[in-house]
Amino acid sequence: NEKSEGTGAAPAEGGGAKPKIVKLAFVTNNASEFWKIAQAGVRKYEQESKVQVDVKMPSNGTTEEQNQILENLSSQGYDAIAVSAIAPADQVPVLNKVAEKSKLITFDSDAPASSRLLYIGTNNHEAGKALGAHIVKLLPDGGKMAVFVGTLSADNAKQRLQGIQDAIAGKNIEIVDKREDNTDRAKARSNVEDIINAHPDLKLVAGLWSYNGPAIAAAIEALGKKGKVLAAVFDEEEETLTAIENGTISATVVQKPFQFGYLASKWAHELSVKPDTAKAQIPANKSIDTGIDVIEKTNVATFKQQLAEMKK
Amino acid sequence: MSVAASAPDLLAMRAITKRFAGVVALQGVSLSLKPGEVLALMGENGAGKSTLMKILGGALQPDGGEICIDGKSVAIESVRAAKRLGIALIHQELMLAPNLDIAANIFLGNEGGATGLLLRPLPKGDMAARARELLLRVGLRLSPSTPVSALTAGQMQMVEIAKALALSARILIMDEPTSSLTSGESEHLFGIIRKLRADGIGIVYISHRMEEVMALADRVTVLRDGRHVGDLTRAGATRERIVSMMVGRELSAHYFPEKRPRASTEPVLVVEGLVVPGAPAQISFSAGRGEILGFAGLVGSGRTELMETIFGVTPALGGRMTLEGKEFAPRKPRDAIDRGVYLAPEDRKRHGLVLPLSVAENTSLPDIGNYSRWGFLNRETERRVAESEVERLRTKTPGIRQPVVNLSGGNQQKVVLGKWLAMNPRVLILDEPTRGIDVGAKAEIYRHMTALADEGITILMVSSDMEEIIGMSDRVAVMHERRIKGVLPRERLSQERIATLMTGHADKEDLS
Amino acid sequence: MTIALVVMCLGLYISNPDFLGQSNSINTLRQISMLGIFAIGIGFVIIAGGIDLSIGSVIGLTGVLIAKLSSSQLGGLGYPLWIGIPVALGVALLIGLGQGLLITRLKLQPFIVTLGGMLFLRGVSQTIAGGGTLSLGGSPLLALANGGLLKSGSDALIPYPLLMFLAVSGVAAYALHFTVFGRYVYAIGGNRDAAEYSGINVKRVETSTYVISAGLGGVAGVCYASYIGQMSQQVGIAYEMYAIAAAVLGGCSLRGGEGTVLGIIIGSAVMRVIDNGINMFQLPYEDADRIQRIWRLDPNWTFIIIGAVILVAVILDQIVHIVQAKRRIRHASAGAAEAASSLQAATAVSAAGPPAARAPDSESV
Amino acid sequence: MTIALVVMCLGLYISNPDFLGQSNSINTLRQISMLGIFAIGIGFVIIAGGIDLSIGSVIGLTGVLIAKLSSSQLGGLGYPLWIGIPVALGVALLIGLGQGLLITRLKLQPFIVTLGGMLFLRGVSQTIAGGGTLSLGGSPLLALANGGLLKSGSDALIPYPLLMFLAVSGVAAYALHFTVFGRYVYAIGGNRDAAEYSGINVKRVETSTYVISAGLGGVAGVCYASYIGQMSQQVGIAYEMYAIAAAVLGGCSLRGGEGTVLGIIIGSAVMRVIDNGINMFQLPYEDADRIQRIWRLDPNWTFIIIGAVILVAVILDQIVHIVQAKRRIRHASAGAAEAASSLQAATAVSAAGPPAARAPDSESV
Ligand SMILES: Nc1ncnc2c1ncn2[C@@H]1O[C@H](COP(=O)(O)OP(=O)(O)OP(=O)(O)O)[C@@H](O)[C@H]1O
Ligand SMILES: Nc1ncnc2c1ncn2[C@@H]1O[C@H](COP(=O)(O)OP(=O)(O)OP(=O)(O)O)[C@@H](O)[C@H]1O
Ligand SMILES: [Mg+2]
Ligand SMILES: [Mg+2]
Repeated sequence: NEKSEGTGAAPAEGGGAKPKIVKLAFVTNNASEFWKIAQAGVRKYEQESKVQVDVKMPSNGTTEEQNQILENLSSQGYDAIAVSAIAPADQVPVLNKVAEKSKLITFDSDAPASSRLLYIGTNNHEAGKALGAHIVKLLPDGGKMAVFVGTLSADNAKQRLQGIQDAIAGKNIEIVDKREDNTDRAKARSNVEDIINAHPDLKLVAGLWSYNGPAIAAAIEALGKKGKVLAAVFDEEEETLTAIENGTISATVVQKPFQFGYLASKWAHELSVKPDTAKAQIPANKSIDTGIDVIEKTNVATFKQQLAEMKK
Repeated sequence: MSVAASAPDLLAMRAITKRFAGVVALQGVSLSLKPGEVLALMGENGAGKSTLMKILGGALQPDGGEICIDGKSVAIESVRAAKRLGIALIHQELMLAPNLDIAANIFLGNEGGATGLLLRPLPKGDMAARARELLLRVGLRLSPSTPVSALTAGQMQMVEIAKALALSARILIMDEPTSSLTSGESEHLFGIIRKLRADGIGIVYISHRMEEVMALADRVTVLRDGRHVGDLTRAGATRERIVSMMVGRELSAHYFPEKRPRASTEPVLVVEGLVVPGAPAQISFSAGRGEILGFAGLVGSGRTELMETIFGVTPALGGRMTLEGKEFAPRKPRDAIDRGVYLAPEDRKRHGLVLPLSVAENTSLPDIGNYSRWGFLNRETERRVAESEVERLRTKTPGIRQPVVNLSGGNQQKVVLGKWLAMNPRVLILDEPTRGIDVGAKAEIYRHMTALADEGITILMVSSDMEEIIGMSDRVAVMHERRIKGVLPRERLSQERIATLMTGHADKEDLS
Repeated sequence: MTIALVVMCLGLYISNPDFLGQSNSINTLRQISMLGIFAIGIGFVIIAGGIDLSIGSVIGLTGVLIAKLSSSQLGGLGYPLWIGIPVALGVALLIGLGQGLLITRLKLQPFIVTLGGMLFLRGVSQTIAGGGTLSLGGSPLLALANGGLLKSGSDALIPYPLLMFLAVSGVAAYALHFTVFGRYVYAIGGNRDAAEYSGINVKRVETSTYVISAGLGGVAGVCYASYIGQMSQQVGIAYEMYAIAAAVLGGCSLRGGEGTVLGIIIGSAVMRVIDNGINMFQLPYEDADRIQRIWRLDPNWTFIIIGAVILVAVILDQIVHIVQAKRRIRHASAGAAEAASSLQAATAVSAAGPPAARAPDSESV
Repeated sequence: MTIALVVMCLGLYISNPDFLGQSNSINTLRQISMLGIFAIGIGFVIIAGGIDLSIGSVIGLTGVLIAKLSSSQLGGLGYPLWIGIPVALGVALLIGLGQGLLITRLKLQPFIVTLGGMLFLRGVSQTIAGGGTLSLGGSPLLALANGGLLKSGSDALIPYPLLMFLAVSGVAAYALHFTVFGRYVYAIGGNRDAAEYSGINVKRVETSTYVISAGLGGVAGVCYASYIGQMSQQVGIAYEMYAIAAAVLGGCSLRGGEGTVLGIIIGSAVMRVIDNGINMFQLPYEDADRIQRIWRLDPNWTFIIIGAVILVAVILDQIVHIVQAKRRIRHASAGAAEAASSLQAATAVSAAGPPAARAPDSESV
């Protein structure tokens, strides 16, 4: 008996009970450019299927903050929640609590120990290995390299670094220094400058987090070390791609965040409105691999174009 | 409000009213001032003198009333406005920036050059030269580049005077300028005031030292409880009259208690070869049971720092003290307090009071640990103690829960005294105990001091008030340039003798 | 500030009744409790006129130590919790003592000492955690933040951190408002020199405030370790700012001498309700296609909202104060004017409440 | 602090001569310059007795605004730099003005106002950047941080930020130490009431310090935008702490009234040399297999080192001061003390205590 508002041209279901609003949420692990691409995927799905998916970004990127967001969403009765867990192993209790009330999907960073229904994303260890393999190609005679990252304690950083180390093992390549910047971008650049100055025989620098690419490119160019110190990084920041075009950076390994957004929204929606059919479609290993790409000078132009499309 | 004269008043304040939360400080107060006149503004502690003058100086806004300068009604909405009108105010409380030097403080807000433009260069050399002149004029022999934090209260007071003189105002207000000056320095100031008067400057002078008022004032305006009780001409102004108008009843103007027979000579506090940090000489003296030992000296002669060393604030670098025959070497004030040695400091705002705390909380502060059980505050005892001290010293306060920051200067001083009187002293050190205290209360305090001495308590009294030193002390130690120049026994006390010693002219006989 | 808190809560409840739902209420209370515990700690320091920037790092270090000592996971030493927790708390107390002694004995500025401490201790956490994360997975400690009394469904109605917070508040309120120690803390904050001249052992009392602050930081650290379940040097970063903000919102002045435990509790609640409110706030509407939608805050606005709410809260609070002070003066004068009809009566000054200060521009909040 | 700086530089040079190599010297000077510019800004506020926590966010916002207005990349509006930079700096000045007015007119505590401002402005940056990153790729602005005068090889021996820093230092030193304005800043920091009673327009001067701080934050923001080449709300986080630390290391007291421009410059240099030193420090050694190796700092120790160096620096500095003060007092009392010791050395009150100033416990550094 709720009145529908508006003029006489009420839709057909007017007068009856309103259709229940499906509450869907997409929770990232921080606020950054990377997630803007994923958000584009979310928005695309929203347009296609006319549902609302709330994007939540923990601004400080801490576990505590994310836990709070998750508990909040769950207490508001969200139907489905997709999350990139910051500390998967230790968020299991929270995740399981959420999974009791809502359909839970993980993306980007999995929490296999939790009772999530599905994981959508790539494997950071594999991504590291891909970059490591590229580094081996760049340094056929071996040599010294340094690694730059926001904080090494982050899971994705650990996995990417491990991947690189696995790939360069036994190839006479030595990681002589690792530097953290704690997401201070000016520090990210000055670290690279300092380390290049401190190690005159450094052959290559690798950046594990997205903004390390631009920082490395700027430092190498400012020091006039282009070609003398090579660079291999992750993610698709604009400066990184430009640096690949002009040869300062050799390669970057990218994930497919747009797919995270799109697929996670889609699965979340379907699991909410038709749980049985959707559950039947979940692959046996409960994960959907969206794959990675290695972007080099040869394919950077095409990739940039695609990216521009997505961000529109 | 008589004094009809031909010349228009330089200043007329009419029906000024000022309220604070809980207090009506001024109610319909009027006052007038002519060029070349010294008007003494009198009243008990808390009568509203400072409040009235702060209104005139632009530091407070009145709730009602009118101010006229040269017959024209003016609004003084800020200190700057007052300065523009040619009004300069020496505050009762020291108002200097301790991190700046003397010259900078003298010309603060008055640096000269193109006015209004904040980024104009500081005329440093010019200021230093003029500061030197002004210091000479007030008789302070210090370099203008001395940081104010290194000055004594008396020296700061003289800087305040120099600062007011630098303004070349038409109306000069002095709120207890001599409360920490000795008679010599005060005389010097009076010379300056007389010269200013001759130049046609109008001066409002506030003081609790009656003899100064008698010597200076052309006219007296008396306030009581925030009301104007009347004006007296020079001829009509006698001590007795002023006092009775102030307190609203007859009061003996003679307030020093009868000299009692000198108490026992049994020494209580013995100081031998004490090295006060930074001082160039050793200090030795002893004070007996029930004795009031006065300390006289010029501004900066080292009395305060000696007392602070005895109290343990700045522990001695050498020498030896005994208290009732036992070793006494305080490293901090608590050590002294535990032995019954208390100090009422000269700078009440800096060292004496926690301004945001209430009268009761300040009174109980040093002793509260002793009457609390298991650390639990005993508010009942606290209230009782505070109330009895307020009553004993006739502190004017809306209540014992009033933050002391809201009390008048003299009443704040009473709170400082009250907190030590509430405990049982063996040796009570009073540094300028009656600074800013009105005549009635002074008599009260003197009575208490005498009573304490009679009980066998030893009192060391630093004072710049010659009358007080002579009237109260059993013996007087006179200091000069941080040494004790001589100790005068009661029978040899005279203003001249003390003054000679104070200025460094030793008298063989006095070296007892 | 209480008014601001009530208005916020009401607004949020109207926008989203789930705000006062069982689950969210419990979560929010737990958040308030964990913040409140160390905000009270820092409150002691602030009231005594100091500042403690290291408390966030103490929280992190306590957790890291517990995880290192008592975790049975990789990297943990596997000692029982009754060893891990006391050792970690002991270390926290020692840190407070060390900083307090540096500040009081060497007369160093608290800001720089605790800033150095903050960085140093974060480095210690990082070194202990080997630059990574120490997991508390499976530790019984996890029950602390997640469990509680009065089970109702999957929730415990009274989470343990709330109990701890109540206990801490009670003891702190007692210590600060009813003991000699508390009086000394206020006196030192009001005028350090006068306190010294009154025979207060200023250095000892001041040092104690840093010990209390670090100790309560440690207690909060235990709660956070349990709540987060894994520790790294990242935990606790910037928490000192939340605690200081809570204390200041609750009426503490950074000049010292002002503030109450109740105020700090309210300040902590304001901080956490803002945080929670950003996630809870919603406005249902119908879009152009007549689809029922819910408008929620853009996550990019988070900081704008937090900052704006803090600013608005202090501004409103100040305006209320100014208006009240004016009214009190007018009120007092009305009473006094009556009394003044007889001169005698005027001498008995009315004993009304605390007026604005004598200084021309004393500031508050 | 100068001694500490010299010792650090010497030690680093011995450990790694590249520390004073052309490239590293230029980089370090550039880092010192960028920090120094806004540390001087915050110095004005601190000397006047206030605090400005929002300066980091102002740095970030200025950069984000420039990137938004003048970047030709995705998300940028593509206006020329001569529009972008003045608008961004204008916004910075307005922020300072707004905060200053709130603090002085409404008598709010600077800490909470600028904390609110810090959060609010970070949120504004985040909203403008859409939660992501704005690239300055290809902008001529990039030449600012990277270019300079006197080219030598690929380096400019005098980077532009250094020139800007020198200019800012010169003007600031003039304003603070040689003008009426500077005198007022010190007076307000030393005794606000006295300044007010001297007829100084305290509110105006105080407000100006916040405008200066935010303005220099804006100038630093331009440099950082150029240095980093891309902006997000992350830029500038915690920079206020570095600036405050630099000012305090350089002799500013957070109680106000103390500090010099030269001191702040030295403090900034200390902060940046620590940072740089952590990356440059090395110890060559021979391992068990007689292989020549170089030992470097574990990145996990970074914070330990920064914290420890800050603490050690202030402690040493203070000890030097205390010893000097003691010697001065001893010297003054020399005659008296000697006579005393010969008089009765046995019972003499021990002459240990450091009675630095008149107040029993004035603090410094
Ligand atoms: N800011 C304030 N708030 C509340 N009460 C105040 C304030 N300033 C002054 N008072 C009260 O106003 C009254 C007058 O104070 P005022 O300072 O003018 O006295 P006074 O005549 O100068 O006394 P004294 O001789 O002790 O200096 C006192 O009762 C005092 O407590
Ligand atoms: N902290 C300090 N630094 C430098 N000089 C000081 C310091 N404290 C005191 N003095 C000097 O010590 C001398 C003695 O000062 P003290 O306060 O003891 O004198 P006083 O006789 O009490 O004078 P007053 O009547 O002005 O209070 C003065 O010359 C003063 O300049
Ligand atoms: Mg007065
Ligand atoms: Mg003295």
